[in-house]
Amino acid sequence: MELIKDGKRIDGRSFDELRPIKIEAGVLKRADGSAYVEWGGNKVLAAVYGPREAQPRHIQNPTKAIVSCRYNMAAFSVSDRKRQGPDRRSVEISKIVSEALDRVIFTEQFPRATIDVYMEVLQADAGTRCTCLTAASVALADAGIPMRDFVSACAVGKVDGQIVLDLGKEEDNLGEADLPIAIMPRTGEILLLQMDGHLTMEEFNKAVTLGMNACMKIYEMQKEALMKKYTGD
Amino acid sequence: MELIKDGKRIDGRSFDELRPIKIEAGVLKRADGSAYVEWGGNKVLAAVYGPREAQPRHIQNPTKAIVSCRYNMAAFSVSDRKRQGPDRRSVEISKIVSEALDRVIFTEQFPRATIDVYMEVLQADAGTRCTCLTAASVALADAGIPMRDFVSACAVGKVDGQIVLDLGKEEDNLGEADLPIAIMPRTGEILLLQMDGHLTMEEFNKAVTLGMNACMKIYEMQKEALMKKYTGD
Amino acid sequence: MELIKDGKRIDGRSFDELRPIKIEAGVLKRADGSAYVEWGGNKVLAAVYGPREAQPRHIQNPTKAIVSCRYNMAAFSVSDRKRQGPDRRSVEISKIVSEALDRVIFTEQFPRATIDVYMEVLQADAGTRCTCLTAASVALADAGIPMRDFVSACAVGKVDGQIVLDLGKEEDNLGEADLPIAIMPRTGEILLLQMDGHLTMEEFNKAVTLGMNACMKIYEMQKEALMKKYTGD
Amino acid sequence: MLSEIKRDYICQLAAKGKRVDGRKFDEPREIKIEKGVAKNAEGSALVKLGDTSVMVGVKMAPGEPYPDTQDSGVLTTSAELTPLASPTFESGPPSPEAIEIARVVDRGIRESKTVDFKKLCITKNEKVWVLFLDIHVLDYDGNLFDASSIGALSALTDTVVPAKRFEIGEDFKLEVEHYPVSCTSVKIGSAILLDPSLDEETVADARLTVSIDENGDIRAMQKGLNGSFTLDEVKSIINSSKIKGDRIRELIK
Amino acid sequence: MLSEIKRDYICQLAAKGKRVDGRKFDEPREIKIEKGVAKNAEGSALVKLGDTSVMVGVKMAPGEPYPDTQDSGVLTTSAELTPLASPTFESGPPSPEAIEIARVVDRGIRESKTVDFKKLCITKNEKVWVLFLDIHVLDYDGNLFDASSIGALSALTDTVVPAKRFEIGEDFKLEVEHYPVSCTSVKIGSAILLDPSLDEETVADARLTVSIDENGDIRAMQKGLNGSFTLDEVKSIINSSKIKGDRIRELIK
Amino acid sequence: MLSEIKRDYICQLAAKGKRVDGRKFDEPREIKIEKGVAKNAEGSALVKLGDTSVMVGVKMAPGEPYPDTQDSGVLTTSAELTPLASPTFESGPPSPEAIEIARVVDRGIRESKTVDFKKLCITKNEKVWVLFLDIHVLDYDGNLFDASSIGALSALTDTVVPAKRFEIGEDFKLEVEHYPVSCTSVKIGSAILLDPSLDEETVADARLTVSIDENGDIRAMQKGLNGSFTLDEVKSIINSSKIKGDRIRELIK
Repeated sequence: MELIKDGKRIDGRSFDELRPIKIEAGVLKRADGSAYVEWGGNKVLAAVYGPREAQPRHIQNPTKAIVSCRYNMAAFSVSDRKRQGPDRRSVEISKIVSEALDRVIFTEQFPRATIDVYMEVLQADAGTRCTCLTAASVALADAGIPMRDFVSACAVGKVDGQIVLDLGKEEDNLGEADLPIAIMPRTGEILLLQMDGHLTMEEFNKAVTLGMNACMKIYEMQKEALMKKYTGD
Repeated sequence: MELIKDGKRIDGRSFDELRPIKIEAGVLKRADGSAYVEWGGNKVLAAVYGPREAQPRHIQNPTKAIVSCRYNMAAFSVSDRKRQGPDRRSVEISKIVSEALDRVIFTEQFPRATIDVYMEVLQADAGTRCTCLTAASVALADAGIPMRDFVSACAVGKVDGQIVLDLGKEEDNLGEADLPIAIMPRTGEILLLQMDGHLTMEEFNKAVTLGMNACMKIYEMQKEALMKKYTGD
Repeated sequence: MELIKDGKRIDGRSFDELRPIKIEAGVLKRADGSAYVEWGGNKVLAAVYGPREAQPRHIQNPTKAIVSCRYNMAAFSVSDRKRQGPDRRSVEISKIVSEALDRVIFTEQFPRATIDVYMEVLQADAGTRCTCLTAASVALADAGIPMRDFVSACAVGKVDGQIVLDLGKEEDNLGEADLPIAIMPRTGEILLLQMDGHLTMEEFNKAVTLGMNACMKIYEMQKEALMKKYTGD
Repeated sequence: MLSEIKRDYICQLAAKGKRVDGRKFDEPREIKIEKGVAKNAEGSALVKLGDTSVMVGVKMAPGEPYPDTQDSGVLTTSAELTPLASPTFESGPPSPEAIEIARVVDRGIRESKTVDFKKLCITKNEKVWVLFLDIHVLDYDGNLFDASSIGALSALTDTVVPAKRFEIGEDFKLEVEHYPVSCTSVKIGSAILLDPSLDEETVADARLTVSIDENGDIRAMQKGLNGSFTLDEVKSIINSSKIKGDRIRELIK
Repeated sequence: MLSEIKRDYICQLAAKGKRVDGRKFDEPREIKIEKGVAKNAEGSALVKLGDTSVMVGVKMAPGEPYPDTQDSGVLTTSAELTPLASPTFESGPPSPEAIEIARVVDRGIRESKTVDFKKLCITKNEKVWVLFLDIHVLDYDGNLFDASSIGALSALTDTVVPAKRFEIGEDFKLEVEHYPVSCTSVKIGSAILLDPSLDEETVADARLTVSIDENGDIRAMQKGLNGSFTLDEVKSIINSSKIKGDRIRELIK
Repeated sequence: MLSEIKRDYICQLAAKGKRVDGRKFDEPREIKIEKGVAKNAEGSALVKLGDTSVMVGVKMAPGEPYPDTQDSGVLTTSAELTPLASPTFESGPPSPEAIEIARVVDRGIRESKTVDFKKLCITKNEKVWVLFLDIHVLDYDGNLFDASSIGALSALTDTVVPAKRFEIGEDFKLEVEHYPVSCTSVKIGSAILLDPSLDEETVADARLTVSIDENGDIRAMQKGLNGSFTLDEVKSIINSSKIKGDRIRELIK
């Protein structure tokens, strides 16, 4: 399949164009904070509970809160039904997302506590981990968790030899490289970075710059969503 | 298959006739209380342990005892061998049986305790949940657990358009409705009620009356079994 | 298949001959004690951790240490790949090995503690349980655990009607009986004894004597391995 | 303690014929149903019952029939009480609560012949459609039985059988033959409250779910919790379930 | 503490050649065997060894052979220490104790050729009978190894292969070719006690199970617990197992 | 506390350009690779990275292809952090750490086309070779990512496809087409240390694993731990990974 034709991608986007994104804060009643994100064909819900006492006690950290994330896909979120319960992919994503979010939370303010972040993928296209991180960050802010910065995420990839932003599903399946990245937008520090496939040094440099710039755009949308909730606009 | 012929059911019973029932109290050495019930082709053993300290501690209720029931089928109790461990059906039955028995026990007399009721189906015909409840109630009395009433149970169903008591196996498989019911015989209050299939309002009224009357007969047999044990008759 | 020909076994050994054995003590950095044993085609690693506080607390024995053994086969240790996690065979071997080792350790010196013995089969031929016991015993000594004696183990079997020492793989698969045995070499007391197959009384007497004598040879090799480590020879 | 105080307050209100949120005893909360919300599913629905929110998705694939029903499709129902939905829900294997909900919904569809599973046979004795119904609880403010059951029925009405994807003919709409609607009531003291909120559910003595079809016939019942009902209470609950169910049915269709 | 006092008492009695329940050292408890107790099983037996009660059922179904024995039926043995049977047994996955019992019984049947599994081949390389042997412990008063093993052998002698149900010919009786009988002894101090009761088992140092066939040959052995035996003790246990096993064999046949 | 003191000590040394064990910042520990150590495996390797010791085995068997890659062999990678290897490793299902290592190694092989899985197709749409790669950690002194990844690549170069055993032709050597070498660095304060020891890993802020092939191209990256990197730090790590990887590649081949 030809993924790039006449300088356009298979869904008509240009190389550095994001898919349509919609972010909403505070969408659930019971959770302490929540967010809903639609990103291309992804639909993701994130909820935050805490800080609350970590249970059982022996997992408590006396100097800081534990940030515990759970990435989960609904059975019907993908074309071939996913069986209930965490598979190995979900376990890995939960782990690296926990590590990324831990960095931006003032965990030292809540010793012995846990801050639980639950992310449910209701409809999956390519890029669910970046969508989830983006939603989780908004949900944390909505929950009033003290944070030193946001987390904004986006993937870059290589398709038909070309570095392109925010891979769609066919691009993800058939492309030559995938590089999800998450940053703290105020400082530009990198919180999450993975890469699979094949990139020359030059391509990597181009990709990472493209991705980091996109993260800044995501950051603006995240702020806007929170603003909208609190101003009721 | 024709389930009713010449006003008689497939096993020769009339519409409001129970299958043969045998109840024995105090049949196990190690258990605090026990009972064995044969009901048609069902063979069921119930054992009670407790009140004993609930473990682990965090499950203890400081105001009352927990009533914890476990319904289990032996692998060889059914025609197609059942795999070891609780399936979803067993989990559901354990839950609703726990709820029914909880109501009749003076749980407030035993804070922080657990009263464990184990029910093993050794041979299964239709109606194992009612057989188990009946056995459990006798085992609780045999264990000397203070109770405000008994639990007596029986199923009613619809077969070939006719409301009939205490479904047999073919009737259960091919019938149009199944309605297990358990009551407190002294007050007539309903502790367990489930229904699957298709009943008109009128049929429901007829069925529920038939079932509650049968529960009263079961109650007499339960009392007799206990009497027999304690008088050694 | 003919397993014995011209008074020799399929691998050329005589009836009372052990396979080549190599024992090395203190081979791992992190473990408190360790040993590596090659025995015919078996390659086994044993590690000891402890005495350390038993966790969770409710498993602690206030009068003595728990000896907890885990026998595990690497997925690639056998011809048909073994799935990860303990199968029923591993659970049984772990249990009987724990019981055998418990006897020789002065467990009463370490109340509330656990002494953990981990045995990994990296390459399996027949006789892994005896190889593991032999390795575990050396690892315990290497960890400085106070012991009242060693544990030395060896299997005997019946092949083509003949009692032979230390079964090889084909002999184990096609033989008529297998009898693993472990003793305390200083007193000759029997710590582990299993038998499958078919032995007359006379054959049993012959087999058990052959096995116990072999255990004494293993004991010499175990002592030598420890000596070699501590003298640096 | 808190639950005792809450219970007293709800009982006192009930004695005056009132509920915490101002509803009448037999008045359900507002119901919103949105279909087709999960495009990778064969059918889906998002149901809101007040602040309770449940998403249900249907996935279908060819598979083997059960040995005892060789000419019928297979229904497999699961419920996941995701930890998003409540501080008391935990990750891990399905709780008894989740299993009970899944099984009650499953029987409600299966035994009441909502779908004619014989029409989901592909090759007798060999290949049939397996219909996976997954209930995903997103926000828990009481009465999951009704939210799940309404969600399941709505998702079924939205379902297109993906025959083309599996190269067994043209896609076709799943036919829903009956519309049994589940209505749940709880008993608190002597009051019977329809569609309980979380607060009401927490302090309730007994629960009864009744499923009534478009002809006014009973298709399923499930009693829950540690309390008891009198026969008269059961009959009265059945009656109000019938009346309220008729209105909800219109929303689903 | 209690176990120390119990141990002292049992040891003092043993020093006088006595046991708590008045039995001789080499005297088993009364054995009752009832066959055919579970009619949905292909074969079954309820065994009582004093107050220990174990039910064993055999189920059979066609299945695939193991890759290395393409012409033989398959044996699958499980033991469930149901929580009915003892305050110390818990629900959940099989404990190491349950697994050891199942495996010892399984080997006792398999390795001693109790049943000729070649006769359970249906179509070589393709289809064979799978024999599921399920041991269900109902009341635990010591010596589960013997109760389970005797129950298993009894259930096998009761088994009719359900060929008709699976449309592969006429039903036929399972042929039992050998009758190895398992006898368990424990060592307490210097005393060796046959068929230990729960009290004796609890304070025992070492356990030895020996299975002897109708020709007086050894078919299986399993040593257990943290203590040790001398070679002479082992030989003496084998001898008394042979003598007592002969009597038990008559009850099973 | 201990970890704070350890961290301070390591940071102070780093400020002077030094490491606890005397290595330079970009100097890996001694690497020893021994192939063919597990004769029941199709290929195997024991890798020592200083005192870290990892054994990797390859098993192969015919199996079914994935539905979306009908003409390709299947790779299945597992890692077991055996409790031998560290006082903090526990028995039981794989930890998130074990899963991450297995998945990073798996992607490193799969996505960088180390092996051409199309050559492991036996019969299109039906039968392909399944390659099981099992990583067995024996002694844990830091940097399992590199030890596992180097072990996996080494075991693959040792692998002979056992076609004869499964009666599908003659055995043949597995062809390894690329040699991507994984190099891991950690950041402690402002220092970047290659091939961290356990002590260094324990106090590190962030970790970055980079896999570079024989052409100097990037084949995989994985960032870990709770800290962050600047873009310059990332680029500098990539550079030193390239240089050190070239030397390690010679050892593997």
